Amino acid sequence: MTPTAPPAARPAPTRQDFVSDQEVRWCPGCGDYSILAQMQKIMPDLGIARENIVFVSGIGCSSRFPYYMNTYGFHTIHGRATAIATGIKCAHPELSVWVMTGDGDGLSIGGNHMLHILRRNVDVKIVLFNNRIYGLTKGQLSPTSELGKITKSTPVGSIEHPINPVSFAIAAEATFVARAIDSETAHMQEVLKRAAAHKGVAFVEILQNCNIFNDGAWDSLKDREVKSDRLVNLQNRKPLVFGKNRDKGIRLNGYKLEVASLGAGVSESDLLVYDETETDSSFAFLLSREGRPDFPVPIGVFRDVVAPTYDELMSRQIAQAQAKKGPGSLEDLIYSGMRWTVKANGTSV
Amino acid sequence: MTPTAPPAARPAPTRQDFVSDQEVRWCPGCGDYSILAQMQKIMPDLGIARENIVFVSGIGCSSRFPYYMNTYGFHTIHGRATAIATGIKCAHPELSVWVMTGDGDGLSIGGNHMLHILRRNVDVKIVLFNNRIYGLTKGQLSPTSELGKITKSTPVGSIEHPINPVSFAIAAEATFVARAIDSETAHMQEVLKRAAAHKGVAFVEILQNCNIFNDGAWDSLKDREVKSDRLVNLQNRKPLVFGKNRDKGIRLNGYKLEVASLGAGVSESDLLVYDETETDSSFAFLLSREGRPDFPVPIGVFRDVVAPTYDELMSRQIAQAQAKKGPGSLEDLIYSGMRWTVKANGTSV
Amino acid sequence: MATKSQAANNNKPVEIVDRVTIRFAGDSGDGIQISGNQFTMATAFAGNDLGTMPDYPAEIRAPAGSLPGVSNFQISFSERDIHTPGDAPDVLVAMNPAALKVNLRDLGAGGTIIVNSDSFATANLKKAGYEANPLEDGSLQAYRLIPIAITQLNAKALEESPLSKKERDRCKNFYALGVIYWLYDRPLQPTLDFIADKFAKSPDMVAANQTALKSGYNFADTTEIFTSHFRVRQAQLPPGEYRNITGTEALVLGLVAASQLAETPLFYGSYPITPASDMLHELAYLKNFGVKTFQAEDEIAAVCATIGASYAGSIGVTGTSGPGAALKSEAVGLAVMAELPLVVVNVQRAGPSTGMPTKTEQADLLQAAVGRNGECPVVVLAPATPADCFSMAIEACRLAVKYMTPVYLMTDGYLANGSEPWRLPDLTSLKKITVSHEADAKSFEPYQRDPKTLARPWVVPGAPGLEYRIGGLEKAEVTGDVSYDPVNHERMVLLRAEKIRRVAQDIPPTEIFGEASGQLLLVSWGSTFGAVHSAVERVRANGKKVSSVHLRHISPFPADLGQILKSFETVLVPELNLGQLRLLLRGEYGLPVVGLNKVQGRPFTIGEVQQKIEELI
Amino acid sequence: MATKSQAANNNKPVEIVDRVTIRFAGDSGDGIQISGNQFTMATAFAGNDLGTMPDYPAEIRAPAGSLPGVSNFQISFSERDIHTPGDAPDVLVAMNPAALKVNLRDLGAGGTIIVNSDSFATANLKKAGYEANPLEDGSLQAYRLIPIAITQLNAKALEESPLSKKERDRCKNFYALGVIYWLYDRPLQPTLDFIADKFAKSPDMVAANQTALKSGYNFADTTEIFTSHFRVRQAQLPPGEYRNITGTEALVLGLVAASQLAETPLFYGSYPITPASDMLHELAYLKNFGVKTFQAEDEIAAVCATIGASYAGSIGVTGTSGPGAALKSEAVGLAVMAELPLVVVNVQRAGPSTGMPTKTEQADLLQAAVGRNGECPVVVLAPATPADCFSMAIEACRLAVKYMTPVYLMTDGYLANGSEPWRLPDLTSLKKITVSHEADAKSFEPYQRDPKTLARPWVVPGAPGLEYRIGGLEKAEVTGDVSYDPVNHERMVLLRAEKIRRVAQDIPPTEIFGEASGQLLLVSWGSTFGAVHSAVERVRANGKKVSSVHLRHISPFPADLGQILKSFETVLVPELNLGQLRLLLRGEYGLPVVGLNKVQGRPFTIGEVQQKIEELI
Ligand SMILES: Cc1ncc(C[n+]2csc(CCOP(=O)(O)OP(=O)(O)O)c2C)c(N)n1
Ligand SMILES: Cc1ncc(C[n+]2csc(CCOP(=O)(O)OP(=O)(O)O)c2C)c(N)n1
Ligand code: SF4
Ligand code: SF4
Ligand SMILES: [Mg+2]
Ligand SMILES: [Mg+2]
Repeated sequence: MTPTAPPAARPAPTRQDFVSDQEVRWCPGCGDYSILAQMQKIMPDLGIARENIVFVSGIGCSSRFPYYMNTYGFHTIHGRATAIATGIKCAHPELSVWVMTGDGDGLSIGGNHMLHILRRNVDVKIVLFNNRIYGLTKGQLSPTSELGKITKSTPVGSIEHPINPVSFAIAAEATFVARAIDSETAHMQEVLKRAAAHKGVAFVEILQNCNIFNDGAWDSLKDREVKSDRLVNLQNRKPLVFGKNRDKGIRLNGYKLEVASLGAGVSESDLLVYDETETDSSFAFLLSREGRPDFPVPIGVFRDVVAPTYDELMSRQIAQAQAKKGPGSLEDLIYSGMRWTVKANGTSV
Repeated sequence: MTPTAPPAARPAPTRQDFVSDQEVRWCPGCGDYSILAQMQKIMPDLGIARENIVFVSGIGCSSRFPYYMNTYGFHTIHGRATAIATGIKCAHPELSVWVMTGDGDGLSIGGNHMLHILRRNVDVKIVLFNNRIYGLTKGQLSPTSELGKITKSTPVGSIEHPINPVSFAIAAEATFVARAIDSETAHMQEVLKRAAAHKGVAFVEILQNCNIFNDGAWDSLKDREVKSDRLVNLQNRKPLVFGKNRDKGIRLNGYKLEVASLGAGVSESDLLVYDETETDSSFAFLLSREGRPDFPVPIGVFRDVVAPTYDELMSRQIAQAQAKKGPGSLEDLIYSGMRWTVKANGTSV
Repeated sequence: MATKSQAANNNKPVEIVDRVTIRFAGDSGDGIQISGNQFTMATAFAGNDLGTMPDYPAEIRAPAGSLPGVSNFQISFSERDIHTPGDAPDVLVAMNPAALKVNLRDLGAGGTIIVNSDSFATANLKKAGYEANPLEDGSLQAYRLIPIAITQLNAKALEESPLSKKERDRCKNFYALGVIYWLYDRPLQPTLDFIADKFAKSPDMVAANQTALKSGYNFADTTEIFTSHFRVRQAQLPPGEYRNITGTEALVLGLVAASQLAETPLFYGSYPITPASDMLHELAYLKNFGVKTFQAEDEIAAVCATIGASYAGSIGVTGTSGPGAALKSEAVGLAVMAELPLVVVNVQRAGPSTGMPTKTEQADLLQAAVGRNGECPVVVLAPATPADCFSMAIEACRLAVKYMTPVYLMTDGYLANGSEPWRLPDLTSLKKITVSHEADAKSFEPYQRDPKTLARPWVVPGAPGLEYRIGGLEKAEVTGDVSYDPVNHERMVLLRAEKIRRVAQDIPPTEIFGEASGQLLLVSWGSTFGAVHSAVERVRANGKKVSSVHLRHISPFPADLGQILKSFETVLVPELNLGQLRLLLRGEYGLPVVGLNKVQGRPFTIGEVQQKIEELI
Repeated sequence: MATKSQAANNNKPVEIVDRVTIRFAGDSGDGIQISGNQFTMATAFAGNDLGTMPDYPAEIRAPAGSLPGVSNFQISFSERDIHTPGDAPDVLVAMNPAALKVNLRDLGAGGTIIVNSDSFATANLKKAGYEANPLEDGSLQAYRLIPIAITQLNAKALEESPLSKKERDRCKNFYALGVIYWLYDRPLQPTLDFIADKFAKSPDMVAANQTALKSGYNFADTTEIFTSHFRVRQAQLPPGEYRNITGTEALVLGLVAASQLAETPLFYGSYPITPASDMLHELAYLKNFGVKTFQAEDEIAAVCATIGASYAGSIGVTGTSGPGAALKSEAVGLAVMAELPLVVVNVQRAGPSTGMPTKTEQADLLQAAVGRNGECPVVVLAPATPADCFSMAIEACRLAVKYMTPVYLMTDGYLANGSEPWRLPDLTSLKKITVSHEADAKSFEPYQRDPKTLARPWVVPGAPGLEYRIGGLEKAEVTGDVSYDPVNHERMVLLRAEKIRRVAQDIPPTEIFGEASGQLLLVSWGSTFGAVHSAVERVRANGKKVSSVHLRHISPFPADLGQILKSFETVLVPELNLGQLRLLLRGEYGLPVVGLNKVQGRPFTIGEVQQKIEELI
């Protein structure tokens, strides 16, 4: 049952080794294809034997993901993948456990389990496909849909303020938080690899297009012409520079952020230097709020800090108890407390 | 059914009018008594007729609250008071709806409904009694219990990172967020009145002592000697000053907060001026993280911003639809679409 | 039973038949549901009685041409009063090989297959898992195969259209529809109107689609493919104004009607789930009726917000399907304890767990009747047909309010999506629902009961002088204060049970179809009504004495039911589960009821029920 | 039935009695539970058979002296084999007026009341709602009233103690206990040892509490209050080593034993809820047994994490009570579909909704048996007595693993908190639980079933070459791929049902107490065993031919049960609900079973069952 290390002779796995025999059933053009492709691409590089990888999901288009990965997979019930993954990881800490979820699955019905897996820092990698809509049930409001959004369930427009998944994850004390976009494939691979490398819970929001029920939700960030002005790629310990010609940057003014044009007296050294390892999560939070029309949306890693994981602490407490008391003896446990003996003659002592 | 305005002749209500006939059943010495007392005290000042006030709660010691208020009250099920309150407020927007909840009720089993009522900005006042323990079930870990905490369910210490309720509420897009302490009665009254005055969702964390299962959880903030060094009272548009002799303050250094001693070249004008109405919630978040040993814990109002409420938008959409289409006619609705008539002779047209 | 005659303005003879069942099948992208709905409309206009049943593909859009991507629509129409969308189709219209493959096994021997032969190319055959082309390998010789090159013919008909090739191609479902219209002598006008309306923004689209429809019609009329066509005479429906209606539409109208009859606003709290989501979508449009819809974060929040709305004086309704209903069960217990009106609609689908979300089943009955913690009695109702959802929605609201109790309304995927002609009710004939939030402040007690119904008063926040506190803990009789008194607890448990039993006062006498006693009685509930009633009709037509009753009320049972059951030697309960109503009947009456059970995600056919009856007599 | 004799080292004559029932009652703060437990220990050491039942006050600490603040502990002990904590107590020890008021109605006529007369002051009387002092107004003249000024006497005895007045005062429960020890001739030593151990850190506390105990004993021995005292002879228990054990303790030991017998780690996921929380507390201490406990954010997360752990190869157990069990039902459906082992312990409490959390009931049976969406069969077991929780916990794990299925283990508040002597098992006699995660990579199919049990293989992530995907959608037979095929669905529904039915292979033949056929058979389940068995014993002792069977397996029923039921004219099912097992039995066997139902948050008394039997024969 304990996973055995791949025998030395086993050939190095390839992308194809991670492709299952199931026909992929997303709509043609769906952003999910790209996420699947990037995941299959990075898997061989992780150095984890395929049998030690488990993909867990809830319900939603995105949650079909495990069927397509030739690893262990568990397509569970709506909103509960994070809770199930917690049990898997705690019971079997050697496994690499991934949760694939949607904005509805992970933040609507599953919002509470998401909050708690994040704060507990269970060593599970969570990828949230944010298409700002319910795909599988054919187009209702999701918690990330924008105010005023017209959907099947809000025919005259949504009246609810959306959640910002990255802000939420940061406030939930997640130790790794990142964002990627379905169309930025190389960047997504980088982010997924970073998530895999992080020891502890990793939360990755992927901006994903649902071309059937919410087509173009992220188009403003994808347009080839303007995307370098609309995105800023967070890079650890580097100043926040963006723009087609890398001619713009972000700097602090009081406790607010502002865009500055480089040159004309402004140099990179005036810009904010981003530090994803900062223990205080406030700055990551500040950045996560961005997306004003005149401001770029940050992508990449917002936060990557070291903290003991829940599963590790759980195992450690057990190891410590065993070191102290020895492995439990059932006999001692049962034959403990106040006891008495009834003799064959019926007298008791 | 529409609540009638109190007849002009009705005498002004007093504190006593809000005391129900039920014997209060908290343990002697419990911090809940103070919260009850302050609530009963401020009620007459709100100018809301008693019959238009509803207290809703989940399950927990704190959730017994509604029985003691001589208003309408609904002691519901564990974790769901926020969801039930949402229904009450949406169905009957004239009511003043209060949710009384605990750290377990509101942030463990009820965490998801909390998240969603906050982001929706339903005009409900939420008071979360944070005693960092499960009182009613006799002493298990709560989501606000500290790492390493020994409780009935964690005999060798908690292995989970706690939630910061204020940070969580801010990330959940709450429009009003505040913190008070059971022992600071005048301050608590102020905060509760502010919450009542806010149009929109209000989240108030009250640091509460459970003298049976977690006695002294907040003692470090209560000690008469040091409390003025351990607390900073947020005041809108005022610099952040604290200390027994109001001789210390908080200022910004880059994006971090630091404590500065006033005098010796540092004056109030060097300190941070707090603005609770700032739409960007980042700064409120930054403050919510505080509580380092050498740093004061902020109490008071972190955030108070104006935004349309969910219940109001819901009513508005209905009013608009009625203005546009007239009040719905069942007849027209039923007799719509493609119809045909079968004549008495059986022919259809 | 066909008689030949000559149609006035057609070129070929017309055969008169009394009932026809057609199934349209194709890719989800082929517009099958539109074709089905148009044919239904045309049929309604032609004055037949009818029943329809759409059958959607599994939740995710499967790849074009694949087996899981097949979408079906079946319609049965007749000159007689019919109750089902038919058993085996007489005609299968298959737009591609996958559609043929999936549906062939349901086709009656000798049935007609109309295929778009253009789609039987290698790639599509492979996707459908055919080794050889079934149109050519003789495997279909038991059927009457009519291959038509619909894609090519349609393309030809639209040569002149300025639309793109892709757009023109999409008109082919109307071309196919035109063929079928001719074959069954349906009027074109309703569909021509529909096209004009739907594509109003693009005259080219209107022209192309109308042309496709007419071309298909003319093709069938002109060519040698069919030698005759069929007509189904007008049915002898009761006079009145009609529309065709699905269960979902009827249910929504019923809820709105209840709200108006009670002069009390409707609050609908729900979390999307197939096949219940459409109720939310439709109610969300009815804001001018004062309907408040709340899409909650999950089913628990949905039912809880709804309970809150009920507490605050609205008619609270929450709709869902199986897994969502499971999640609501704790909160329904609260409504039982707090004695608040609440309607829980469960549009049942095939389980357990996620199961087969788009398929129908009746396996959540026990969950509704007894699936909560503690002794937690509720009312359980079930509509019989799509149109019956209207009356039963009103009935659910009426009982919830009158008895201050949760009411489960059990429909299913088949009822929700199936349709039938609905004779529009005379609104003045609908009974008002009495609602009172009044109480005398001097004597008011939150748990003082109405002596007849045992309902407690529905006092709503906002009423001065009546402030009271309730909750989920056991409460003292009359005062509603928290009580742990053992004897009080037992009294309250029995009172809550008795209150639900008293709902039987409100149930009309059970109608027996057939003799009031005898050898065999069938008991149906919910959507099996159609198949069971028709089967009994058939065997009775053959002179056999078999009776049936249909239950719309399952908790409590009608007061006269025990007596009726005892009057028959054998009681047979056909259900789309493993015997849930049977368990309840045996439990209640201690009688050896037998079952006919089917759990395939689809309704009974009349034939299946008939066969079982014939085994038993 | 008392015989007088002379005790060796005591001053007064001893009467021999065969069974005594005592109830200790006082404020939650009075240390009543400690007194009860100490008395129990002493009684166990005295060699009697015994049964205990604590009765906690409602959830919140009520104000001192108030009615809701009363805490009780009842013990019955005997020289015979007994099965209940007794019906009406012979002696009520009431530490204050509220304790008297709450308990008086349960006392048998002529019963003895020992009160702390010091506590009957005006303030306390008022809190308990007494207008006049019942010790003085003659209202207790039907009883044998023994007022003792315990507070004062205790204060006097501890005059010398350096403790504070408040601390000394707290010793009074031991003073009272000393009185009772003398009265029933119990050994002091175990309690003196307990005190020494408990207060080891404070010699003054040890001295004071021990002095209080001895002073009470001596007071009773010396003064004229009692003229004689009582002795209950040693019971003829089977030889062996014994300890007294509550249901919770036994259940926890059983789970750990199962884990060791299966050589598979135990994972316990739970969310605190009365009266199930203690399982979590106790298991959390057993880390050196490799037990992993997870306090989840709610019951849904608890069951889901547990399912995850099972999927990953642990024995997954989740414990809760009614409302929590309601929340778990959707996820249990997933475990049914995924066919994973899972044990759900439901420590039932009085419902519906929040109900009366600290009181016992059996009203969650139907929720467990049939309360899920879809056809969703599971195994349902119930232990009969506190000690039986040990074996049934092992049985639950064994069946879960063997049949790859969820198993509900239905205990209740009474079983969990009640206690009885437990003869410690010979560990070598416990059967190993076979677990295999192996499969042949070449032929492995996730839903290939064992031909005998129909279980699928428990392959766990980490095994190379066996990677597979499962989920909650309906799956194809053998391969486990997603399938919407109608016929496959029906086959899978029937297979899952059949798998549970096959568990009957594992159920030993039903033991009939009494004749194998006759006029009346009682069928009990769960915690009603004691009262039902004792009642049958009594009427049989009176020469009546009445039989009984006790069910530990409720789903499926034992294979021989139908035959047994049919062999009796009348079948009576006593239950702490409105007839849930009765419904299942009638449903399964179509027989007119009758019920004896009590829903008062407390167990049956033997007398209640006996009376019903006598009515029926
Ligand atoms: C308990 C339960 N409630 C509701 C559903 C219906 N449901 C399935 S997926 C889904 C939402 C999917 O949205 P999202 O998570 O955003 O995934 P997407 O399809 O957009 O990838 C819903 C409401 C369900 N399967 N189970
Ligand atoms: C569904 C459900 N699960 C669990 C419980 C048990 N329970 C009642 S209150 C509570 C936690 C109380 O903690 P908190 O909310 O912090 O309130 P406090 O008692 O500390 O004021 C729990 C676990 C319940 N009543 N219902
Ligand atoms: S519905 Fe949207 S999210 Fe789902 S598969 Fe299709 S495009 Fe993708
Ligand atoms: S247990 Fe704690 S929180 Fe509950 S009433 Fe007692 S002191 Fe207060
Ligand atoms: Mg989505
Ligand atoms: Mg708490």
